[in-house]
Amino acid sequence: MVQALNDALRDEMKRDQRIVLLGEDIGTVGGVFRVTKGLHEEFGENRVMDTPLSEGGIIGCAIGMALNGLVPVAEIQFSDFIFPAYDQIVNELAKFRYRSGGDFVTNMVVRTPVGGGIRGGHYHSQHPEAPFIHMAGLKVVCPSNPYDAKGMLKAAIRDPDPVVFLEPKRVYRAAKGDVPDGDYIVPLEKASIVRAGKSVTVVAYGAMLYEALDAATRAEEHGVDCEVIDLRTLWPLDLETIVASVKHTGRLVVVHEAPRTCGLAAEIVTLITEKAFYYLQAAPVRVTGFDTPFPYALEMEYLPLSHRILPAVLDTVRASP
Amino acid sequence: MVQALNDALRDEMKRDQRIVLLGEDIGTVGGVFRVTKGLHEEFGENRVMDTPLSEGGIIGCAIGMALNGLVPVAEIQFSDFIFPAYDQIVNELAKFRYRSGGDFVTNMVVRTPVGGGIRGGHYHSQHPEAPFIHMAGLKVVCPSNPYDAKGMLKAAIRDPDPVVFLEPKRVYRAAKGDVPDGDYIVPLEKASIVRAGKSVTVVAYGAMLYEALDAATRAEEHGVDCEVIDLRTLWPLDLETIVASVKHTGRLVVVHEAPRTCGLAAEIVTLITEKAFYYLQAAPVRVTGFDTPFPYALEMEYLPLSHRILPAVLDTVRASP
Amino acid sequence: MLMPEMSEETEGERVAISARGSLLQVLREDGTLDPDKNPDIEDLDLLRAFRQMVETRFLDERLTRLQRQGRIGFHVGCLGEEAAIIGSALALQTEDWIFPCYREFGAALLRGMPYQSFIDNLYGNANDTAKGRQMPDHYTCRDAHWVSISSPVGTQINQATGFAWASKLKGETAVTLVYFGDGATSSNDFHSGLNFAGVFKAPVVFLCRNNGWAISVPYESQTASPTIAHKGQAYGVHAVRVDGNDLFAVYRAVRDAADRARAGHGPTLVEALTYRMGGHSTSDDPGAYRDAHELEPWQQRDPVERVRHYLMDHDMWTAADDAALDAELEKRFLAAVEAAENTPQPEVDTMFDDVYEKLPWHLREQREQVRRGRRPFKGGG
Amino acid sequence: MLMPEMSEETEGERVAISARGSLLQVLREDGTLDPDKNPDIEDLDLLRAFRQMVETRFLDERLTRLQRQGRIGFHVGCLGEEAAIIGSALALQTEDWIFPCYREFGAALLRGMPYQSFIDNLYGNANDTAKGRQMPDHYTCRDAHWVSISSPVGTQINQATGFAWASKLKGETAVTLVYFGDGATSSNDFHSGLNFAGVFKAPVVFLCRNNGWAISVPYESQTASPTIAHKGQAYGVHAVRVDGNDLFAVYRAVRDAADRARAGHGPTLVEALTYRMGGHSTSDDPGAYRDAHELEPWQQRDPVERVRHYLMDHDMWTAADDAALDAELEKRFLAAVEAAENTPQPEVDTMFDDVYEKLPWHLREQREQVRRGRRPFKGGG
Ligand SMILES: Cc1ncc(C[n+]2csc(CCOP(=O)(O)OP(=O)(O)O)c2C)c(N)n1
Ligand SMILES: Cc1ncc(C[n+]2csc(CCOP(=O)(O)OP(=O)(O)O)c2C)c(N)n1
Ligand SMILES: [Mg+2]
Ligand SMILES: [Mg+2]
Repeated sequence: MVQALNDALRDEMKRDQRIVLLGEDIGTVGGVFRVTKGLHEEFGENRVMDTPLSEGGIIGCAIGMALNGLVPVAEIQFSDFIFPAYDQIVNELAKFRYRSGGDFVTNMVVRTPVGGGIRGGHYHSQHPEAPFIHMAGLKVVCPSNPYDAKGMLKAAIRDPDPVVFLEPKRVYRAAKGDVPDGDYIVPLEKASIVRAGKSVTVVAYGAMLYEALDAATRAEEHGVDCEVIDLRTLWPLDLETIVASVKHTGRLVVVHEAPRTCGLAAEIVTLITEKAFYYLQAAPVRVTGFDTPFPYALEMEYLPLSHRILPAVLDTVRASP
Repeated sequence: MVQALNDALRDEMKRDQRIVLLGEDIGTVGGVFRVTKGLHEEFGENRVMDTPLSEGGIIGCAIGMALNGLVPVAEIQFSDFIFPAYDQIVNELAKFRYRSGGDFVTNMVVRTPVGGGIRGGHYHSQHPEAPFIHMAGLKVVCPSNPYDAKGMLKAAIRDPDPVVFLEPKRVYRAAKGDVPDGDYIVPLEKASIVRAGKSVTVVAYGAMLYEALDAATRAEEHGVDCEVIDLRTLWPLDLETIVASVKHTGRLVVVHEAPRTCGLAAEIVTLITEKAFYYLQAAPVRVTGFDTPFPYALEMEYLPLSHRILPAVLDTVRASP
Repeated sequence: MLMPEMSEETEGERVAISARGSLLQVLREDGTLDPDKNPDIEDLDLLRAFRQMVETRFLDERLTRLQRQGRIGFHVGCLGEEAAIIGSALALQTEDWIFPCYREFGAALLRGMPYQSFIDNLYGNANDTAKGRQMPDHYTCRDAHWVSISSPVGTQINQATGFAWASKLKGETAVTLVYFGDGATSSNDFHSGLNFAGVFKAPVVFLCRNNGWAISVPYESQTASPTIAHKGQAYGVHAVRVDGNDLFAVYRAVRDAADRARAGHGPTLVEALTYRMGGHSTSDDPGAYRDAHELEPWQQRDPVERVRHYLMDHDMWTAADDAALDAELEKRFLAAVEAAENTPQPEVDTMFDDVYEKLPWHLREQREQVRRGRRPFKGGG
Repeated sequence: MLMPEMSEETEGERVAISARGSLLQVLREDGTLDPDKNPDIEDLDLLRAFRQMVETRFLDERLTRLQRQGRIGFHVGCLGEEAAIIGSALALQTEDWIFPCYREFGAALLRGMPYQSFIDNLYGNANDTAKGRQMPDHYTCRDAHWVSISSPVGTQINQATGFAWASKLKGETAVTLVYFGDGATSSNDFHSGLNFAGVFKAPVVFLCRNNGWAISVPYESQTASPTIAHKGQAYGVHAVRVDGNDLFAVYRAVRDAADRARAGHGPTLVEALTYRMGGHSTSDDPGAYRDAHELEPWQQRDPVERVRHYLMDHDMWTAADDAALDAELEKRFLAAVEAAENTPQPEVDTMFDDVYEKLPWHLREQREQVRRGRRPFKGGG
């Protein structure tokens, strides 16, 4: 996925002179995960800028640049470190268009690696989509594979609204997939049905998609046929696709790494009860990170891996009034 | 409610020398809403401290004080301005006990006025409970009346965990209620059933409780008998009380001012589908602020007032498979 | 050269705010201009600035009255700070940009924001450029190169740095000026704004209106730094300290700072030393925390009177001009207020616009819900 | 008196990092101590410090090896910064407190953190004081007055100010020292930490290890301030700049700063000028961004060798001592690693402890879910 993101940035920067990158250690080193590798060399220090150690400064300056007609793509080194910029993101970036009556807009992207499973422990593993989704005005996306990563990053850069672009670091190097050279877009409106099925709808995204797929494979052995949806865009999400699926399967499991309470799974479950209540044959189920800070040694117990998804899937299917 | 909060602070400060207050303009002026009025005079500048204009500094310093055995009660002037301290609150305060294996704990309270309806517009009206609830480690509370405000603030100060104490500013002066002198506690575990009923459970908190009650009164005219629950403690919430009520009424409406998506209502609806799915006779309904930034001129259209709660209640009761 | 002598202050010393010290002044006590520092403002510009200062003061008084009458919800004025605000705006070019704080409507009007637009914003009506979404005094005006105003203190500062930095990256000559108060120097965004500007030599002018107060918190409780200008050092940012009640000095300092920035020499922090003569806003009663006597020395340094005297001494202004201006201001004001009050509030539908460029499904649904109206009973809630 | 001459620097000048300039030095090139500045460290303390410096370096080397072997996940070392770290800790009293950054395990051991406890933390095993919740090098030790370590850069700085401020409010004499790097001076919490400390005269010592780099970002790209010490000015905070590779100088500066704080004279910012000789951590390859030649002058100033020479010159240390120490270090290390590797990982149940003091219903439920085990199949997922 790292290479796909790198390709997307290079392509877009060639296409559009207004695009600039800024962040910590993104220059010579190419970022701690090497997503911007080679771009500093290729585009120079006026397009790829190493900044001082201030996430608030990065986002505040990027907003200013966007207001001045550039298209900044800011990198936050780990999403655990995005919170010093939370005020600039939710109170400024998210509200600029609204509060100025459309007079001032900010076309920009905030990229940041998310999630656990790389022994990053407490402060290199968080997956904080919900606090950005809740505060109106942002688009929040999270690709699960290289193909989508490239197409969605391009779409995010071209999108007129600010986009928070979450990169699941557990699959930075792991997830394979054919990535075509050249230009293509994966639109930010559509989820993708990565496995068709009729027993239960499983919604997942990012690194947990693979866990959902693994659980689906194992469920087959139990005669359960999962439909797995890769959400891709977390907000505004593709509700139509999920509703259609649930109307078909009558059952829903939502998976995410972030803590359970007030997470995106609660939103999806609630939307489905609102839109398809009478189609539901069992209570929707959440399989998520626990409501604890992220642990180091026990991260594989914390994450909602396949071994936790499978029983949820089976229970849901077996449940009956 | 302002007076009740002031009483609680005075009582507790007399009882326990470790309690100190810090915040912007809380000294001579007694805070922009006068909650700390007279305390600077009474307890002196070593107990009531006006700080420089930095919410991050206020919370960071308060954490340090708490680690050193004081019990700080920090005031953030408006909750719209709490975000510069978001990092210190969710990444430090919420995680201190956990990350230190219980070696370091922080007994402290963050007080902040929340909510709209006072013509505060875009940046003096937000109600940001969800972003604090989602990040594990905090208790989040929101009293609706003076009696609870006093008893819950005392409980929060004595609580060994960090508490985010949200004060609904629309009822700072409006909400009346007998507040006994002297010491009493309202425990942070219990919701309160403020109106018993059998047709539908309405969960609300803070200023919106009064709207829910108003809607309940009007619903009566339509032959609908609402049970209204004042949540009081938003997290960890009193699920038992809500579940018992819904098992009884079979219907649920959740009301809050904050934007809908990934808000607390989604969590409550999801918890109820998890705990009482087969008791639900209709899809639970949310009546909330809209997914827009907070508007000034149209705030009474934005807020989930009685006129929006009532139809939701009636629709829910009339709904059938 | 305008740098305060940093070495003069001794360790730990708290310098009380005073208009003395190593302060740039141009308009001297005797009413003449210091010839060495005279920025040679064109007569027409000077008159334009003066009229704007008078109008600003007029509006502060009248808007406070409207607020007291309950006709507008709020106003945040700039009594005593007119020179710092108008002098700085006057020193910029049309191509330059301003990131405002909340007290500088005089500068916005000077830069061409339509008067009616300002008044409409105070009413949050359907013609308000901010579409009634923000409190009064939070207008926006792209044509005046005036960025949307935010209430949270300090957030505009690093945005201004980024904006200026972008001008530099694009090879443009526009300079960005950002307003903020002494309290805002404690904010996160002041810190990163100045730090990034220093590192990237962004063409930005940081204009701190040091008016001695952040609501009820006096300068000495805001920072132990002897002056705001000293803070520039921490970022390698050039800093100057000027008499903020001296229109000529403010103009000079900002013009020089803008020249430096335009020439590629990077940012400047300008500390304009002034005093907040009124309450923080119409919601504030300064009697609760400060002694009225404190105002007296500052009344002697009234920025508007100082310019009026200068103009009268130089036969550029007469008492008759005052009377004519008063009448003009009154007339314009009444007409604008009447128009604003006759304009309805924004349509409910507009609440859902501008969250995103296009309305997504969930906002379409929420708008639909509101459109269905106040069911099932009318007039309730 | 230890204040750098602020007025010396001219506007906009970028001073490259050098061990020269207005820098406090005690241990001179010829191996003698400057008699005017000699802090008179007791022999026993000096030997204790030296042994800790040697052990620190030993551990850095061995832990890096463990990481390469995949036996621990990560290590963040302090090669070249031993004097700044050990000298500062040595200058404190037992009652004093430390808010660490992530590179100062040498100081924690000097202050009495149990050795095994440090090694257990690297393994995140059941005996780890942080209960295996944090990455390696994020231990905690209340007994050593050592606060829990956080990864986010800078957050400990204003916490330290608050902690020190509380000591003052309680009338206690303890001083708080906080470690951070040059990169951390750009953080929000540096800004408010120093500002609040200046205003409230908190008894805190801000110890900035200026090691020239924040991962790949060099000092010149971090700030345009000529030195870190200059930043004290912005907050009215006393500042000193010392040779961070000189154990005696660091000790002297911190002892003086702590004395000042204890005497009620408020905070001091100590800039310890040093150099990060290794990678940022075991995850980093500095070859990607810096020239190895840059290290050469710093090799000449090796902080451990300088003390060793001094001790040998003064007949306090011999080659035989070196050998004995090596053997001792080796033995202790191997025993501790063995013990750590034989300790299981924390029980799954512990994952839910310490979120709150008492387990609330939702965590009880979640724990129950985990306790039920990996249903319905074993060994999967
Ligand atoms: C982040 C934030 N915290 C608190 C406030 C409340 N507040 C509004 S103005 C103000 C004082 C600002 O003082 P200063 O920066 O000196 O500007 P002045 O009002 O004096 O022009 C405060 C505390 C706010 N708007 N934003
Ligand atoms: C808020 C935050 N942003 C980014 C990081 C990633 N990071 C870890 S250490 C570091 C550099 C710190 O440099 P410095 O403060 O000079 O300390 P040093 O490592 O040199 O001792 C960075 C960018 C982080 N941990 N926290
Ligand atoms: Mg001020
Ligand atoms: Mg460093």
